[in-house]
Amino acid sequence: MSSFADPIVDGARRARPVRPRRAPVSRLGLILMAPALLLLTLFFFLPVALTGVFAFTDLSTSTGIGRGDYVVTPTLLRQLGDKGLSDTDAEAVARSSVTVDAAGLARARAAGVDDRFLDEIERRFMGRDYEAPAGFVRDLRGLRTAPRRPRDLKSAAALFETSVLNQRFATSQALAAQLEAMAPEIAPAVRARIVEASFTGARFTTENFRTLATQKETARLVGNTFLYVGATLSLFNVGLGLFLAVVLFYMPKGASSLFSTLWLLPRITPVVLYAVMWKWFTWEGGFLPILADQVGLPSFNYMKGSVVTAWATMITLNGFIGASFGLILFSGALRAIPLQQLWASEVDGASRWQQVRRIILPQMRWPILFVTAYQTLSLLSSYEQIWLTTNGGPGRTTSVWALEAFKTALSNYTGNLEYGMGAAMALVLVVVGLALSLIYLRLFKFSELVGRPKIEI
Amino acid sequence: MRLNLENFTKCFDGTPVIEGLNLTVEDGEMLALLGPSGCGKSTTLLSVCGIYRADGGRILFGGRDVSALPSQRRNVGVVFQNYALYPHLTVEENIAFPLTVQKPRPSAAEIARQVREIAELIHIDALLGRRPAQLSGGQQQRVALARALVRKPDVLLLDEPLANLDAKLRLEMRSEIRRIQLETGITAILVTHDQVEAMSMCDRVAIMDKGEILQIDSPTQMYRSPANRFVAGFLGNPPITFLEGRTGPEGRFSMEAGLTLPLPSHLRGMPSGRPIALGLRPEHFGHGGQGQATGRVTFVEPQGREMLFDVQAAPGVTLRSIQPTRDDVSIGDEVTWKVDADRMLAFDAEGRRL
Amino acid sequence: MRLNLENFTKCFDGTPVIEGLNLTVEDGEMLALLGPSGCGKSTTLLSVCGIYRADGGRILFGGRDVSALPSQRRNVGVVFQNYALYPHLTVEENIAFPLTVQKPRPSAAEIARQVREIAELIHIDALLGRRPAQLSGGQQQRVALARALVRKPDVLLLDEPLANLDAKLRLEMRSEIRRIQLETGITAILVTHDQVEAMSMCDRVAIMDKGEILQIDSPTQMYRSPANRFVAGFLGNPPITFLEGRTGPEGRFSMEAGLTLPLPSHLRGMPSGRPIALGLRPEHFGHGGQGQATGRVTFVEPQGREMLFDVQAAPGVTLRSIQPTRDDVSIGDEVTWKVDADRMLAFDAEGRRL
Amino acid sequence: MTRNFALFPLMVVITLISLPLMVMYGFLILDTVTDAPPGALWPDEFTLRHWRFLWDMSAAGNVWKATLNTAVLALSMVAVVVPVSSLAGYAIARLNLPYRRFFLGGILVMHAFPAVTLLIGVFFVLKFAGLYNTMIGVILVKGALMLPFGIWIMKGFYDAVPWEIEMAGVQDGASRLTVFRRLILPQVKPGLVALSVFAFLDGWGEYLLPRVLAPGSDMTVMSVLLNGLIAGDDIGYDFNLFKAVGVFYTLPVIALFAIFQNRLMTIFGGGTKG
Amino acid sequence: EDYTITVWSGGTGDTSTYRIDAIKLAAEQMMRQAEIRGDDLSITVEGQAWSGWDDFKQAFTLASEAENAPDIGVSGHEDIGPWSEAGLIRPIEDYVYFDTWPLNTIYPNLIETATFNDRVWGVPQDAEARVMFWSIPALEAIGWSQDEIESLAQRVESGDFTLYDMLDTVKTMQDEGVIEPGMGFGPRVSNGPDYWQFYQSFGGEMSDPETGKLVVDTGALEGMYGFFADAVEKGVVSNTHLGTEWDVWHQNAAAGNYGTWHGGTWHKAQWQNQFGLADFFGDVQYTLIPAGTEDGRANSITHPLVYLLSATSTEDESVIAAELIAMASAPDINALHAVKSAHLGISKDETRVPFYAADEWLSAASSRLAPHTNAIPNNSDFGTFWTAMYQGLEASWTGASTPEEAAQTVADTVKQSLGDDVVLR
Ligand SMILES: Nc1ncnc2c1ncn2[C@@H]1O[C@H](COP(=O)(O)OP(=O)(O)OP(=O)(O)O)[C@@H](O)[C@H]1O
Ligand SMILES: Nc1ncnc2c1ncn2[C@@H]1O[C@H](COP(=O)(O)OP(=O)(O)OP(=O)(O)O)[C@@H](O)[C@H]1O
Ligand SMILES: [Mg+2]
Ligand SMILES: [Mg+2]
Repeated sequence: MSSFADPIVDGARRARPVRPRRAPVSRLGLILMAPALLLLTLFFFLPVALTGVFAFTDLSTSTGIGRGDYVVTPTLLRQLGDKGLSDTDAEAVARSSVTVDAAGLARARAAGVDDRFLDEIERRFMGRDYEAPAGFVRDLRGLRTAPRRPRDLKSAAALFETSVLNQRFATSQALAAQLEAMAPEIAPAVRARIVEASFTGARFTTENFRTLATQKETARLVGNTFLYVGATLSLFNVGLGLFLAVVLFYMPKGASSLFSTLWLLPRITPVVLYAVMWKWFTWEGGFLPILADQVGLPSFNYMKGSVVTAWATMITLNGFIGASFGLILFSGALRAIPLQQLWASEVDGASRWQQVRRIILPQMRWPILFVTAYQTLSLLSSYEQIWLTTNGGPGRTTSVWALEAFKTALSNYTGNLEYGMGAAMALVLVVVGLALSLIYLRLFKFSELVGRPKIEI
Repeated sequence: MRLNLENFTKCFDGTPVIEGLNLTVEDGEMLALLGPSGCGKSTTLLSVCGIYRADGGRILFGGRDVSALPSQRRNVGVVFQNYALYPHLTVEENIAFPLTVQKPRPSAAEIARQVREIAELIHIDALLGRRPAQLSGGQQQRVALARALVRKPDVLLLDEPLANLDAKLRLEMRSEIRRIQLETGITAILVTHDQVEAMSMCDRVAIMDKGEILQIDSPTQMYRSPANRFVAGFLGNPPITFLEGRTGPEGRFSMEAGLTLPLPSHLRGMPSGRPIALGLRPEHFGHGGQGQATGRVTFVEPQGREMLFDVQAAPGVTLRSIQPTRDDVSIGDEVTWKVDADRMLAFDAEGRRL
Repeated sequence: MRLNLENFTKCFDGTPVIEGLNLTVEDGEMLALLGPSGCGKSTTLLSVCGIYRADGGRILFGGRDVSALPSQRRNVGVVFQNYALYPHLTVEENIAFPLTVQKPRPSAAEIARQVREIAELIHIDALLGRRPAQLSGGQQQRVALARALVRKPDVLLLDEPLANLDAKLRLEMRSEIRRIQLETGITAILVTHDQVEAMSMCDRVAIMDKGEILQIDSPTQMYRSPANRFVAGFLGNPPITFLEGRTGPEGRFSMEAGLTLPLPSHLRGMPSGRPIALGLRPEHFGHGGQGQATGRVTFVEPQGREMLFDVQAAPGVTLRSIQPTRDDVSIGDEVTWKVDADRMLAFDAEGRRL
Repeated sequence: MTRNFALFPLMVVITLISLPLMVMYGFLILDTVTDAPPGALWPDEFTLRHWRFLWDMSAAGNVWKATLNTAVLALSMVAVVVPVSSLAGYAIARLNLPYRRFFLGGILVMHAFPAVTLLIGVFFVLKFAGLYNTMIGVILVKGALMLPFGIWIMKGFYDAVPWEIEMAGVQDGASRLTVFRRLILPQVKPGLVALSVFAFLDGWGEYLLPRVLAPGSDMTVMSVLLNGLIAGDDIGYDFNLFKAVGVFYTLPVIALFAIFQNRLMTIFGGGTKG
Repeated sequence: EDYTITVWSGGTGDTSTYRIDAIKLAAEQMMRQAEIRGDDLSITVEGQAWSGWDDFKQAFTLASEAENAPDIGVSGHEDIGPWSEAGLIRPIEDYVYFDTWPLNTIYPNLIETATFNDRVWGVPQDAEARVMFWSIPALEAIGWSQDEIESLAQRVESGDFTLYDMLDTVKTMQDEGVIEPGMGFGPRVSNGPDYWQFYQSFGGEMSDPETGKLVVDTGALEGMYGFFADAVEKGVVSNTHLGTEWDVWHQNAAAGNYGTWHGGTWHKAQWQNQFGLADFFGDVQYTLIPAGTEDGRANSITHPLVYLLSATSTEDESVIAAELIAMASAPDINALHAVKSAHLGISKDETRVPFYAADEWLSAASSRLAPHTNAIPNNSDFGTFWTAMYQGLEASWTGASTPEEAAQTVADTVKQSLGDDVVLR
């Protein structure tokens, strides 16, 4: 609050034009904002940022999230072999030996292995070399003092073993050091390549976007998404919403509130229940197929049984939720039209249709634009209902971008969760969403919404 | 066209707001419906144009019963208080609207001709391309009027058409509306609660209270001889001052607080001791007359051209006087001013004029 | 306490709304800030009370610079146009609020005493238990006043306190507010755009336009001798009529349309051919004087006690006259009425009074 | 409305359009207490069998536990969203914040942008906070995702409080905090109530987040339990049982909605007037 | 000592509860042993079953990433590849001896499925065969003799009777009105290892036995996609069949509405227990999945689930968990699962458990089908291939692309993401 402590002592002597003083920052405001900022940062901004980062990685189930070790596996050696690792080097890397020596015993003692057991090992096997660890373990199991639990015995045995194969190292240096100790003959450059390739974690890449840009599936998904958003929006969120709002507008209060309650139900019904109500309505043995059967129309699972009915079902069931949004908004806008205007038009001789078309609808442009804008975003990025109903089926004919992103990243049959790819797809949505939002902010004269605080001190 | 309301009744939610009202507006006449807020003026108007259905009685246009007709078929022009212009249409389209919904729809050229004609009459032909939001209040007002007139309605209804205008514009529009009504010779009802407006614009004024019409008369007549105390109190600004007292001996009137005044001459013969109320308008105090009153000035209000004085003539009795601006009287002075007793209005205990 | 604004400047979004304004309100004085909508009245007020920060200049309370103090520490009472009562608190709690947030907080008994005291002064002691929503407009008005006064502010600011009241109540509250201001002897600024209100309630009136103060004077003085054309046009109802023309020979004034009138006597010596505007108030036409004008009556407006006449004295030149109600003149009559030339106001081309 | 137009055709049209909803919700209730023969539209038998899940935990799992979890989630949503939004909403509506425009724009954008697509990022944060597979994690995430909506709604309500009240408060010598606490908060009670109801409804119906972020059986909420009744490769589905559980699950919501319908309408209207 | 061991199990419906319950039984036994030994040991087993796979795999993966995972996971063996690479699981061979009872009795080829990078990561929990089922009444109705029906299994096995012969057969059924149109062939309704069988039927190989690299056999893919496209073309299955509800499929299968259909050995238990199939052997013939062409072979895929140890447990918990797994793999305990869910046993000894041996279906399947089964490879990249394969199947099935295009897309996709680690044929 000290920023305005320098009072302009004599305004008369100041040069014009006046430079307005900035209103001081409200410390209270920052304090009040703090909890919201904290939560939003943690669970909104940070995830957005992370999505942005992940999108440029090959993060997946097998890389794990946010970590990575250095492991040389037989598979890796084979792969490196394909890329020119010489057989001798590969063998050197794969080499593993067990030596019972003083150093090994010291290591074991330090690791807390039972002394009597070690004594017995020393007595029986001192100085012996084993080709493979399995033989050593077999020998150890023969000892009288061997631990009862396999784990204890095997970890004791491992202390006498030198090997890099299948060992997880936390850092590249640790692996490199071990490799050098074990197979000093390998050229440093080759070693470096091995270490580099042995990393199990995610790597940065732009591959995700290249894939998205080139695969044919993308076009189909984008098409589906357009169809879904466009049809739902125009037919239901705007079309039906507007229709309902206008019809209810002309109805007596009681009936109007009854129907608006009915149309609000889809919005407040938990999504799981709502999805199943539609299943009940459209599946074999459900209401519509039975009805169709009784009147002799084709009767099958409309939700999944044919592409056309699946689309129709999916759009309708989403649309019924969206319609309530339009209904509420449009109803509000309708109520904002002065009643006298309607009276005037009636007195002027307009029929209802003329009233609706020529007086009401032209004045609904703004709310229609708003609903369209707002719901485009919601529809673009929501997938819960689709997931729980058609789940993109039959086949993947009704899948949309957001659902596919979710499935790619987090939910699929093979458990092959491609976080990186999913994030890339999500990022596309984020960018599209942001771009649209910015356009809308322009469109809706955002600056008028922002009105400066009127208390300046 | 002559307009009759016969025994007209209107209820909201079962309670009658207007009951058995009778009203006739002569052909070509402009009648003001004047009354306090909530007295039922708008209700009457909206029933005439068919927005509300009458719950009883009949509404006749030139003798034809229109009570059962929907608005669309009554051929009434209405100017609403907030104009109710269609904001998305240009002025031209606004005015044309009633024509375009007619069946059969007139040709575009015909519509354009009629719109232009009325626009010229109302002096808005220069504005036809604009939208309502680009017009000033007075211009919007005119557009509303044009829209109401364009299809040559049988009856023109104006519901507080000037309420939203600022004082200066109000003054202008008053004469403008009257001019147009006179020129078109249309039967009109003007609803207002502004007495100046009612008196200045109309042939006759109907004063309404609580759903009843108390008096219908020409403005001057109404001001000079109100039928009852309500009307007297309603008209006049600054308002009339009522003095409650009794007739005394010798044609005098006396109040409990001690003030006595001569009665108006036509009442001098009244028996003494009868409770009456005298109404004294501020312009009849301090300008001459047979009576006089003395008191201390408690408040002086310069209003530019004139000044308002409150004179306490007796404990609790304040007489108000309006006079051309003068500098010789100030708060606390004691004054003795004439009272024009003959022009005082007298009412009996029930508020009836004596 | 004396209030000074020195070179006060206020900008919104970088553009100055008020620039270098100087104003002094004497101790115990009530000053009206009068001006058209948007001229900066509220802005000035809100800067005085510390809601807005001055962008230049100083604000002094009794000589002490308060420009940098936040509202909470300025000790100003404000009555807002819509009263801004706290709807969830009772009248008593509303009035007590300023006391309960004082530090140190007075005892409950002390608060109750002070609230009662102010409530009695303002005649609302019977309402203390109610909520704002249960009060009439006038009562809410009083509560707002009580709340503003309860902590004995140095300065009382009233921002259009009467704008939301109906005509009758407005009349009452005018004298009421003035009474209280006089009784408490508090320095006050009243913001209004209603000239009658300004003139009737205040010791002095400051007329403001576009962020500038044009004239400060007593109401009567201001009406009689406005400093410029804006002030002359702003005060007076019905408004003054301006006639644009030039000085002619022999101390006369003539318009292109043909009308000529004698100049006011103190201007008779002016060289001829100079463009000037004459302001003729309706009460100076038709009441006597040296000049006279002839024309046809185009409009008659009975207003009860008085009548307004529009007289077309030349093509496009309409003179307005207000006279006590008379029946002998009607539309279309030709009349010749006196013009009180000496009381006409004359302005030069820049609008300055001559 | 005036009586210049006929009502009857409208009634017919709207009833026809609403028919699917009427059927679905009608049968939703009806089917919980009846049985219908296969292939028939109309039930022929009254039964309370479908409600056995209330005491028979083998029918649909532990519904009481799930109800409790759901209630915890829903109430926590209220506890997180309402206070945080009302504080932030006030700051954003009324106080001088640096980058206030930026905040407002951000809130508006986020409000319009359901963030479920950011689930991977969210998971990552939870993983680091050690909150994966905990109810608290779900609550915080869900709460944060709802904040833009809440703040926007509350801002709308604050905007409706006349500035003059605030000015009067300051003028009366109160600090901004006092003004907020004693003068402004009481004015936005309807907003608080509406937002509370809304947060509750939202938490009550949530499916995705608990499903993904707290899969442990201790945290099973009703929506997940309900979906479990019908998902999966090899469970015979029993629509009637499902609907009974569904009705049991949804009834509180519908009741709440019925009570607060008008206020919710204002929230919708107010919250979206941007 | 108090231990709480959590077990999460995927794909686990009502008949397969012993995936978890076996651990509970083992825990009980271990506590008794401890009691006798005089140790103070108390183990609580908390189990959670997922009926689907996507939820389970998501939960297990994310929980492991968040170090919040259960001690034991029961999942398909193919998850060993990615999960071990990511370090989500520990090799169980560090905790148990595979050369002592009961683990030493487990079929070596099953152990092989639990092996990756030369280490044994899990203990197989069950085995199975995936089967082509045939409606005996329908075959009879189109005039097949008892003999023909009985010899079908041999003819399929020898490659004599191919998938296209099957299509012709069911087409005949439909044409003769024995089976409703579109119901002749009832394939699995969702993704699953089953579809790899058809890849194999057309000569496809999932991975190269020599190098362990994945093999994308475009020709086999084309053949397989073409087969389903032809089936749709012939009208014996609808183009929207994928995504049908499982329930509907089960009902149709159990009611004999399909001419042929394919599923798993365990489905028999469901049809009998939940869908009212009374006379399985009287109504249903079963064979390997027929070969598609001469290049291909009749085959069946086994998809053993394995008990896995989470890497996020403490060392002590893992020791206990591993011992529990070993104990739960004892023939008599495992047989409970096998018989109840109609999965195949994991060891020779198990088939000798009288309870198991008495089950006609299990012994028949064990002898007729099990020897011909192979498993999908453990390869951390296999999921990529699988996902692409299924998407291609969806695309060609629904007619979104031709079989050729679809196969090419798969090859491109896999090649693009795996590069040198895959062999194109
Ligand atoms: N739609 C309505 N429902 C119920 N009561 C109504 C309705 N419209 C008007 N009223 C009541 O009828 C009475 C007359 O109302 P009306 O609007 O005609 O008054 P008014 O004279 O036009 O008043 P104002 O000068 O305020 O416009 C009032 O008491 C009002 O409360
Ligand atoms: N918060 C603001 N931001 C920008 N401009 C403003 C703001 N408040 C007022 N103004 C502008 O400053 C000028 C003076 O406004 P102010 O409210 O002081 O006028 P006023 O004289 O009180 O008018 P009124 O009689 O209509 O209340 C106007 O032009 C107005 O548009
Ligand atoms: Mg009215
Ligand atoms: Mg103002």
